[in-house]
Amino acid sequence: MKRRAALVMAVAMLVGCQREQRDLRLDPPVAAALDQVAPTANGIGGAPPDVYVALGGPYESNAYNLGEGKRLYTWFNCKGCHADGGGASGPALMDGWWRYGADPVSLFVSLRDGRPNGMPAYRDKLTTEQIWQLVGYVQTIGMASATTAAPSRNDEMQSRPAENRAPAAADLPTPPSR
Amino acid sequence: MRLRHLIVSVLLPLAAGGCAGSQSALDPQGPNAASLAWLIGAFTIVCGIVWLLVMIVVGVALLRRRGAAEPADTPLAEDPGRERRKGAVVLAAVLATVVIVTGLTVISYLATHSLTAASGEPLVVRLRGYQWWWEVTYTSPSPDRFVTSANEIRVPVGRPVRLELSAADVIHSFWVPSLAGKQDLIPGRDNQLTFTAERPGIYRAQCAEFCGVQHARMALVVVALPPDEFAAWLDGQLRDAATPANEEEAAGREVASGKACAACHTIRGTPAAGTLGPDLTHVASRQTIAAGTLPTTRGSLAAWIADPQGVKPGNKMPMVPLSADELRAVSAYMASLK
Amino acid sequence: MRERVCADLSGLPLHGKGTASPTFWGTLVFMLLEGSGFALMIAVYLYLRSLAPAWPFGAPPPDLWPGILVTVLLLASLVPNYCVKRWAGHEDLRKVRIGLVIMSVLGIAPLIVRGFEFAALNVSWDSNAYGSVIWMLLALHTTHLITDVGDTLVLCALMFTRHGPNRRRFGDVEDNAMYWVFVVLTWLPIYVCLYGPSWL
Amino acid sequence: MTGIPHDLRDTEVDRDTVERRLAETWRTRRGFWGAIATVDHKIIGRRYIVTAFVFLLLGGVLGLLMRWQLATPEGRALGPDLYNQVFTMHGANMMFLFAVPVMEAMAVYLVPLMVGTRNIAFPRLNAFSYWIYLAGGLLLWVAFALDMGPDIGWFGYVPLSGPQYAPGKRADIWAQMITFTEIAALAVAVEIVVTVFKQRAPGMTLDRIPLFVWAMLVTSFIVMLAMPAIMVGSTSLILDRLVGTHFFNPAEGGDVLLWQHLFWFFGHPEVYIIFLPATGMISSMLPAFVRRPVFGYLALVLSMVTIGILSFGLWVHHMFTTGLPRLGESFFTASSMAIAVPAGVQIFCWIATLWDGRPVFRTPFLFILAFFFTFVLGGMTGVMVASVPLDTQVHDTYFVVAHFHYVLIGGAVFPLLGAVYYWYPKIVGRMMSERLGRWVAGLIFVGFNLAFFPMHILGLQGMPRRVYTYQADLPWGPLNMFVSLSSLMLAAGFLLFFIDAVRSARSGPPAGDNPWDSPSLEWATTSPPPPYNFARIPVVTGPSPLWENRDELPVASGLRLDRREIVITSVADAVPEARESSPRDSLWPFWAALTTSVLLIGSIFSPWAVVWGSIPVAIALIGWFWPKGTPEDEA
Repeated sequence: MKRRAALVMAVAMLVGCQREQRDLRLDPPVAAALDQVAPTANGIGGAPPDVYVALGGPYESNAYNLGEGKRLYTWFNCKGCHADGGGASGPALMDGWWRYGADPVSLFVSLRDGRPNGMPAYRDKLTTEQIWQLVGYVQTIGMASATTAAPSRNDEMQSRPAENRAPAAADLPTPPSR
Repeated sequence: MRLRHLIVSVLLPLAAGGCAGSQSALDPQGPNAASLAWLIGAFTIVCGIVWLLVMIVVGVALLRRRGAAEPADTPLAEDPGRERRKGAVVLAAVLATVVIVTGLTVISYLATHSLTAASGEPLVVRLRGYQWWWEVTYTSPSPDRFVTSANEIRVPVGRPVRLELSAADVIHSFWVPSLAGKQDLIPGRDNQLTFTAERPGIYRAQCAEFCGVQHARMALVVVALPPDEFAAWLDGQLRDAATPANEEEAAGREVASGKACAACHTIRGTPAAGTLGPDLTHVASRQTIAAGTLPTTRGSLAAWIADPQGVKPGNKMPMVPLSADELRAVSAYMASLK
Repeated sequence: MRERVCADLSGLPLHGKGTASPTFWGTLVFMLLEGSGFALMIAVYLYLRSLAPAWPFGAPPPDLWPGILVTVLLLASLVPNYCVKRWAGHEDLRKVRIGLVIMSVLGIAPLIVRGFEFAALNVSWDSNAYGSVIWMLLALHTTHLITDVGDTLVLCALMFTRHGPNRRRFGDVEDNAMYWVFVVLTWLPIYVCLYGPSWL
Repeated sequence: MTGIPHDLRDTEVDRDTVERRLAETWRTRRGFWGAIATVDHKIIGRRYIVTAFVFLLLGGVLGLLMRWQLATPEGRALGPDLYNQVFTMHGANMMFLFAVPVMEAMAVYLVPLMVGTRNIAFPRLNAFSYWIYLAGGLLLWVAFALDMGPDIGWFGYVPLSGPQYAPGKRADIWAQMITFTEIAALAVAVEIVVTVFKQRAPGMTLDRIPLFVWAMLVTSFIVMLAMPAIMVGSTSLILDRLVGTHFFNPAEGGDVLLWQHLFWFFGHPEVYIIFLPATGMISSMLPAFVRRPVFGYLALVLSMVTIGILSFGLWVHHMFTTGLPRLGESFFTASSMAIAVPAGVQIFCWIATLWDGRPVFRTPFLFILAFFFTFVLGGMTGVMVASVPLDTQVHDTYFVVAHFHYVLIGGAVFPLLGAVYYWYPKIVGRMMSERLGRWVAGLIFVGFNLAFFPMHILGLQGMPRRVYTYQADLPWGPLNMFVSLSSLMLAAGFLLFFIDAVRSARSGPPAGDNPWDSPSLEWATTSPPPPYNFARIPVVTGPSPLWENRDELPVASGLRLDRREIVITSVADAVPEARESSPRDSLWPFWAALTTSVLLIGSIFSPWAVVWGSIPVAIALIGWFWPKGTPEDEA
């Protein structure tokens, strides 16, 4: 009984810590290792770096990293082309139906190296850690259901349903009421 | 105002200034802060006297009946006449409280009035709070003479300065104790603060409203200059960034405009035109970097660029991987941006 | 300590009625604290309204019919509610049973209309602050409506069991009726907030 | 059911039988489930008090951690993220999990005894309240252990606590912990009001109510009028974060300052929710140690009521730097100053009590004297921060930190510690050590003043609050080191207090019924009191019943022994009206609290938790209120 309680507690600790911990300073060697993705030949999908797996995919489930990703999405004007995920001159992100797939490595490569037809490379504008944070956030935009770690609405004029109302695509033309 | 001088001279020893500039309500360097210091002194003296009186009465009450009393001693009977007389004394004490409290309210109200009454055409400076730095914009009747800087406000001595306060993200509070009381910067609301510096000097200011993980390292300095010096300085700020004087600095400019730096920072006269972080056009002319965290030297610039998250964990400046040469060059260049 | 018996309380009733019942006071005190919750929520509403350039903003005004229907149903329910309270005071089991059945129906009916009322607000809670505050006002009142209807239903069921004929139950019915009046009365200021004229 | 003949009266049998039968009827069953099911206000009150003191201990450790970090400039003991969690936890824990609950806990234990009844009104609600409080405390501390501790300050200002700037669930945990503690506090407030209104012993007219009970009555009303404000606030915040409402989003018509209004409309009365019970404790303890009734009973009652009313008119003085209209601010200066008057009335009345008294220098009295010294000083700095212009210099600095610790520790914790020394023998049956007590009082008093007085100066020297570090070139280093070292002395005092409290429970000298020869009713029964409190309900003939009847206590008889019976009296004159029953032990409050906790915690993660979670809550509540056919159900 006691051991089982301890086990539950330990699992809760791991989950809680991973979801909420804030690693404010990423060690430079780790950051460098995070850059070592191995995309497939066609640039869609691929193997994440070993260190990414070893860290437990912190950019997909950690609330702080997702929040930072959302900030970068605004700061680096992803809105300019993708709008709030609804799509404009760039493709929509909210529908989760993406040209190069939803795989994190694929997204990382898209952001870092750019893609044909207008997606610029952010290699020299963002650090590896920031690109990963954006990858994590962009994935939540296209999700079928919100994760509990996903960021919520911003303090600004609302042009899209909040992230925690996923699947957001279905709600895109906001109905007047429920 | 002899009393004022007395109070100030009593309080002054408590207000030792640091080398970053004084940051103390007890070391007033402008009329606002001076009348506040006077008010603090007056309240302290009145309240101190009241407190002392109460303590003396408690002490006397305890001593006058000091004896080896025991819990089991029979309760004392009350003498109605005596209780009535005590009632009168208590009533008098209450009335005295009312009088004192009213008096303090009145002087506080008068002080408020004297603070809001400023004379002369003010210099209008816009101060915008970000997590965790300050953007400073000097306004002018002609829009092409607006100057944007960061983490340092320069003001002319003797002229009132009106700060127009706004916040970009969360609530901050601007507080330069040697010159004025604090005023909050609130998203969605516009606030103002007017103050005057009486003497040239460097006055440290700090964010006083908890604003997140680096609230502690969100400071700035107010530098008061003689009016002509201020005008000359402002003209200097209008100019574009200094051109590199040697090869190393030129290489540094390449790094600053080619690497991630340019995505967030503006260096006027170079391709770097980001608006997310502080304007760096004249960064080396400022006293401190990273919102009052480090003094501006080439060494500290290098340390900051190399490891911003080690110096100020959680701030929004990422650790951009640079080679040793790049770091040396870019810090040399930054140090040249006077 | 030695004791000296100076009063004999054996003649007192086993349960006090009205102000002699702690439950009555408990209900009253709950009404006070919930009332202060309502008052604060209305204060929030008025505060946000005072800041807004136009009201309602960013949305068409709500449709009126569901709100009017709810109000009429609630006000109408006050009559049988008063009767139930009286009958409970007289400890008339048969009439109280009938009354509680009527009150259950009259409690559920406005709840159903309330569902349409949310739709008739013409704004979503996450559209803007106006939407948020009127949804919250309506939801706050609906919560009270649901709890009191739940209470009425349970009491109604209880009156048909062996526990029904008991002075304590009749007291509960009276307190429940009193609380229903509170639920109806708190609706009126909220109604004015939601649907009142724009000059308000 | 219990083998007691039906309708047996205490007039029909001898005293021993009365006590045996009553003990049988009122006792709490042994074992785990018996302990869970109990509704005895003494057992629950004891639990409440112990739990609150555990939170005090934990909060104190957090305080020491902060002092460790701040002892030197550029300290490296805690990082900024952890420091922010620690100071938020310290504030939230001390306010919501210690200060308010401990006062209510003392009332849960003492009020029924002081008004001469056998249990608190709505005892099952009381049990529910404790479980909810415990769940709220566990929520906060477990979250902290999981690195999910709130880091937004105990005041949780938006937008920093809002959806954009507080990622994750840290802020939600803070907001929901408030919901827990407010439910618990509101429940106790309801119980206290009804207990005081309807369950006072026959003859305890309004002018004979012990002053602690008066204080708790006024406090309960403040709780009921102020706490809904924070419930509205925290609910709005959770909705903003969870379902994207816009209460605090200025871009969509919300307002950032709305939060501050709501928070301080609760937050300022909160100070009096903590302070008024403490003044009640002083007024109730003082007679025993000066050997005369307290001076100015009516003035004391009226000043408490006045404080209660005025406390709702000063919330804006926490917002003097937000740029509100000057005229309004001046009004709030005046009202904040005005509250000094009723507070002064209380001080003067106590001094007038001392003046003719014969002081007995025992530990509780030492704490009362420490209270005078520190609280009056804290009141003086309170007058200072009430002034708008002055506040613009000291607001959010260490001056304010010093001020409110003077008011809360000096004004509430010192009386509370005195009260623990004073009522401990009643609760436990044994005395605490007088020798250790003097050390405790001395260490805490001196340690406190050494630790907190310099903070006034630090604040005036420009040190802001809530900073995790400061630079070496600022002149704050030496004083901060002094403060940190002094805090060790304060901590030593508290450690000694806890040692004394634990040790005395086993080995303290037996206390007897009335060790201090106090005048109020709780001392008329044994120490610790039996489950039924009073074998026969006392009849009150004056404001100091045990002094007016030093040999024989007048009592009333005629109550039944086979059911839990209490006397209901009229509100003003305490004329007996009914022999009401008091509920039996029940597990349902525990299940209701458990299901409510699941609902509230679930609603941090999904709004659907409210819908699905309300079903088990409803089942538990129906189980709670469904009659069980016990003698208590007779009418």
